[in-house]
Amino acid sequence: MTTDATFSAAVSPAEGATAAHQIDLLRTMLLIRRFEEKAAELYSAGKIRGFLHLYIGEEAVATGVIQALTPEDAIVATYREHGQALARGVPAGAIMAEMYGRANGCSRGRGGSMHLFDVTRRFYGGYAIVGGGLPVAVGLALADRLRQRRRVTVCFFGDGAVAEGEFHESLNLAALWELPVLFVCENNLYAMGTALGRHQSQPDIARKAEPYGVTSASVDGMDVLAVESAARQAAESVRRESRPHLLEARTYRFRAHSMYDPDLYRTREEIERWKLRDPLILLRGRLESQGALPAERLAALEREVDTRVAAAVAEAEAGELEPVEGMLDDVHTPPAR
Amino acid sequence: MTTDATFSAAVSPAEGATAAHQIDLLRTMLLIRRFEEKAAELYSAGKIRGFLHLYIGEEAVATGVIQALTPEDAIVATYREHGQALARGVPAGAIMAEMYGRANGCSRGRGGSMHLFDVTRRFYGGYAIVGGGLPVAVGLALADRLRQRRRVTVCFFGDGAVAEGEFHESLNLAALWELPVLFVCENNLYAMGTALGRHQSQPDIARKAEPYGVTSASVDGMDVLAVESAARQAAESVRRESRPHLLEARTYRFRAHSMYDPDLYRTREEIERWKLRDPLILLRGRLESQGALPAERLAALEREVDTRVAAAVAEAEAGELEPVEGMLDDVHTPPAR
Amino acid sequence: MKTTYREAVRAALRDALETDPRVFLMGEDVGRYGGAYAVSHGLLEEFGPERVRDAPLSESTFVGAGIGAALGGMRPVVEVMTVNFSLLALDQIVNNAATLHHMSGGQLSVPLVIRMATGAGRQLAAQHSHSLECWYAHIPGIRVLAPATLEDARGMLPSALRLPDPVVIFEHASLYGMEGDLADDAGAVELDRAAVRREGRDLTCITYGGSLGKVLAAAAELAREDISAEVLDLRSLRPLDVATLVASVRRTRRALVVDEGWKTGGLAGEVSAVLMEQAFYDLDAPVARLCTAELPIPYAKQLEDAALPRVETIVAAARALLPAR
Amino acid sequence: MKTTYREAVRAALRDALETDPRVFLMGEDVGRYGGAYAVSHGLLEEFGPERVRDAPLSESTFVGAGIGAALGGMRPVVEVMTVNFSLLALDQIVNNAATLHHMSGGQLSVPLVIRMATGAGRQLAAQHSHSLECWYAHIPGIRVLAPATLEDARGMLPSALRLPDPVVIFEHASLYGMEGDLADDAGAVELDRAAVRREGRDLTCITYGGSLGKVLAAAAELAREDISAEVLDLRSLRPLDVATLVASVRRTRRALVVDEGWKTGGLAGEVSAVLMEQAFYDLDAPVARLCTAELPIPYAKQLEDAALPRVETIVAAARALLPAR
Ligand SMILES: Cc1ncc(C[n+]2csc(CCOP(=O)(O)OP(=O)(O)O)c2C)c(N)n1
Ligand SMILES: Cc1ncc(C[n+]2csc(CCOP(=O)(O)OP(=O)(O)O)c2C)c(N)n1
Ligand SMILES: [Mg+2]
Ligand SMILES: [Mg+2]
Repeated sequence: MTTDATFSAAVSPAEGATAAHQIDLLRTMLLIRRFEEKAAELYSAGKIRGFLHLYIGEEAVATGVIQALTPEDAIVATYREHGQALARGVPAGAIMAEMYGRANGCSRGRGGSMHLFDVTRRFYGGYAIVGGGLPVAVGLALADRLRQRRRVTVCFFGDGAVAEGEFHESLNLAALWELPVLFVCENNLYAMGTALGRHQSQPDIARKAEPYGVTSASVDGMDVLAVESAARQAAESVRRESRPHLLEARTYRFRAHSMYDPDLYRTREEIERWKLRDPLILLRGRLESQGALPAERLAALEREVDTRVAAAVAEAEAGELEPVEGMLDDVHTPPAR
Repeated sequence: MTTDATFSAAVSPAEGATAAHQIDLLRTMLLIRRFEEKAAELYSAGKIRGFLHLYIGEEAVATGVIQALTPEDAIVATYREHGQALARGVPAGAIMAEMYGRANGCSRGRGGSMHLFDVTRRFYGGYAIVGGGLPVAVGLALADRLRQRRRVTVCFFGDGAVAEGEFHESLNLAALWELPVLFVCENNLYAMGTALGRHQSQPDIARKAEPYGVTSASVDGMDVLAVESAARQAAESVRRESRPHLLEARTYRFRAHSMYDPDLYRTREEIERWKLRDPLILLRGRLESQGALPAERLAALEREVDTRVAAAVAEAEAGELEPVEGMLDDVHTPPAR
Repeated sequence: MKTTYREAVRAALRDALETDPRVFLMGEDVGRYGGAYAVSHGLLEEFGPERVRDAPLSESTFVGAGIGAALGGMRPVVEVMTVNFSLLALDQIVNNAATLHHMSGGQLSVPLVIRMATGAGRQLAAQHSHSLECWYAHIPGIRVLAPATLEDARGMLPSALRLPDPVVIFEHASLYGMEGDLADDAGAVELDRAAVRREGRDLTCITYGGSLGKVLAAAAELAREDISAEVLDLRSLRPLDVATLVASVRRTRRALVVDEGWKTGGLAGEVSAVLMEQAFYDLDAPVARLCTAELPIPYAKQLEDAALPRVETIVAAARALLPAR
Repeated sequence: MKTTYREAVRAALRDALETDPRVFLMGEDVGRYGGAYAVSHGLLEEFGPERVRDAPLSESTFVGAGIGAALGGMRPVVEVMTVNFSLLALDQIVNNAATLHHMSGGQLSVPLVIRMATGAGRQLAAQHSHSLECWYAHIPGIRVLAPATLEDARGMLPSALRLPDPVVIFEHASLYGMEGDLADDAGAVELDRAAVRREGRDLTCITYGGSLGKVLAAAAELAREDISAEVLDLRSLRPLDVATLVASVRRTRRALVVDEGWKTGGLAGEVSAVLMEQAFYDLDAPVARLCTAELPIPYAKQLEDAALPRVETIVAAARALLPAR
């Protein structure tokens, strides 16, 4: 499998997305980028612990896909889910506080970086067993089918998850039962240190949908407008036909797999080549060429995002610790409820 | 999915199989048929217990496929494996004794009908967890690859097993690592009471190989000559290229899933329609039309087979019971070995 | 009315489907086939394919789909045909069903009921004869039930469906044919307490599920020798009703735990350890365990019989617990 | 020589690859990445991709392939990255690896070694912090080992590779960085006996794996209070070396079992039950268990710390076992 960074987007970019909309997308991607840069810093400072998987380089995927969702739609993600959470509107402060393990975290400090939840936004969380989220997404869609709700459940997972049996079982079940699941494979070409070509006998992921009679498409995951339009088409058909769809977004992670990863399995050159297609740079370039992003506008955007990240950190720092006495409270649902 | 009993064999029947060879095939299929008819009788008589899954109607699959194997090749089968065991040459007496739970059984009474083993014939057994045999077959082939032995491992499984994650994982791994596994799907159109179309979103099983870059073919599983020639071609390429292949044999079970099954999920008509394509009748018809099977020859064959089945029963009846004291001996391999 | 364990479970399923639109059944062959043990026979015809769903052979995914459907507001009843196949679904049960309420800081709940047949004794050999209740009983976040009577077969399911969290119900395959009388208005039962199935003075025999019948038969035999055995049915395997266990043993001062699971690391050991902690000074003899011999269950009848607890071996173990007389 | 637990395991792997052509490694990221815990770092470069095989994320299948390769005459060493992911491979381990020798009437043997990291304590939250050694210890047909020292990290693997049957080795993730001295000629160790890691008179503290260090630290602290604690390292979790346990407790007459697993249905209960059966009349106090609190392991440090056994809680539990003075 070549890791050449140029793709022909299988789905053409959204025609004439307004400058305002493109700036919204840039704001979201910038927020994810700065939020995670800060998180990495805080991890080194020992404020954040456990596993931390950064999404840097892949921001266009979550940002573009989630454009296609309504508040009624549901999201199931992985342990690499800060981007999905932020793009869905989970407050940055609640996410940062969660990574601090504080009571004001979005999972009350129980979950940490890998297990962000926000039920009010139908953000059904980060799943840290690879492939483990797919059946849950199928079930959420089954509930919608049984209740005749025209909702879409989006399920994010990586290329590595495609090797798990649950990928196969979930595509078959979703297709067999005509369930509205949008499966989004974030193909960043590596499962930890294992390159796509060393874990898939046939590396074209979009083709994996064929034997189930599931439609699929591939999209340039570095081009947020391409991702958005592919996701809109996909979500539209999933909602209309109550059938699953597999969308492969070809992307790349600029950082190591996790903070523990020495990143010895790929070359600097490969990483640098991909950074030329940094989704933020691509979108910024497009806006600038349209004359839609004057320097001061961009600077303002940067300031705005920095302020939000700083506020998120402040919120996390100010958060209380959950009392040890209440430790056993959340094992079972209180009868009250 | 239509259960229409006519197929165009994807692979054409072996040209000019000699009459002698065809009679050998008929002998094997007849042995399987009579052996199982007797087993069913003995089950009702309480001589055989536990689960008993009959292969009646599917004899052409095991009989044809195993023609393609050398004594060095390996076989992994399911709980419906009397046919494979007999076709491989496991003594009928040892199989019947196993079903009686006797010490002279091929698994010394530990396994019963679902767990026949004969290591001298590289018959690696019946696996009763659906899909559970596939990874084992992949591993046997991996050992052959690592030892540079040009052997084939044949793995039999049903259409229902195709829904299990291990089917997906095993095809990917065998293809990725270039392992000589011949995957044989015995598509009898039902997984217990669940018709193919109600467990597969897309019922063409041969197509399931595509996303792994694995070659595949479908064959009329009621035509033993077609199965043999398809299996010979498949085994040949697996051996030559050290790559897996998926062969779908379209067949049908004439009996219930197991002796417990009231068989309420399919119509008499459907069963009768399939019985018109009984693999024994088809082959007998072909031989007779060639004038190669005079009535007395057939009668002699029937007598020969009946004698072998009777001898098998006698052997089982004469078998000792394993002493209860030795019960714990076979939990671990004795250090001696 | 006269009924069977199988019909009692079916009545509970039908009742749940009738009274709660959020309830649906899902599992291999629960529909057309009528259930591997005929438990759901007729329910597809009565409630249709949307609410009685035949699943492909994909244990991990249809159990996980049950979790997702529960998150989505439904009350799924998932049948995993047998505990033997549930090994393929353990990741979903242990890592998702049992953890989501906690990991989400209390935002999510998973009101999922998983039923499965368990146990040995029918010459099904090593892969089809597991009793892994103890594994499930080890996991915080799920409840584990083992109905051993018609009342519990009928009543534990509706009670489980009222709980907001995952419940795993183990039905011993040898019980489905058990006949008996059941009150016409039988319904939900309480789930927290172990039940004294027979009162006694000389020792307490603690068991559950498929072994209860054997233990009661043994108690009857012991009575003929003037040994008065109390028989306790755990009913709930997680949490254990320790108070009832301890109260009984405090009276009888002797205990025998009978469990079809393997001894090492099994549920009988847990019961023994709990009595060690809470009734040590009341014991006149060490708590004894009678479990299945530690080997893969063999097919041959005499070998399987020898491996499993039997009435005779229970009687012998009980006698051995008592002072020689 | 000075070394670490990680390097000791690596040395054992390298040695096995060098001395036995039938040995090969297989698992996720054991090659290019160098192992999730860097255990197999450098081995791909040294032995090549045929013998150090990076597997796709397909736990059930690469573990099953290990079983098949063992049947085919190889000596596979399969790394399942962590016990958390091994749930996906349990069917292959329990229904195939553990049963094939028996089910085949002794014809087949499965000389397979499966290594996996286990344990909590690094703020990895509920799905990445399991300690399910007790589940494996429940299964007849497999051996279960827990190296807690450099000698055992170096020696248990070669010894396991000499066995003709499946062996599961649990390496507590917190031990990989442990430093110490190891004899240059360190190699295979015997596997059957528990080890007395510290001698004592007043009570026996029984533990294994990642908890050994905490228990030794607690014993040192207890010594300052003139409490003499013997520390026993189980080493083999299946089978248990009951004789050594009983001999120690007969002397000290008191026992505390420390286990990072959850208490209910865990290994500590098994140890307590065995002592109940074989040392009841020698006990001056009930055997106590100190285990992990019964909840999915939380991420927040103070919550995780509170959930796990700690030196202070071990010391307190030991004190509570002794007569007030
Ligand atoms: C079942 C399982 N096996 C192994 C792991 C360890 N692990 C965590 S992430 C990962 C790689 C996953 O790769 P991919 O699915 O491509 O997602 P990415 O990290 O690239 O976003 C692995 C092997 C796990 N969490 N779950
Ligand atoms: C993992 C698993 N789930 C369920 C079962 C129960 N079961 C035994 S055979 C069978 C149907 C299998 O159908 P198929 O693979 O088509 O094989 P066939 O019986 O038709 O030959 C089922 C569901 C099992 N043995 N293993
Ligand atoms: Mg990836
Ligand atoms: Mg079938």
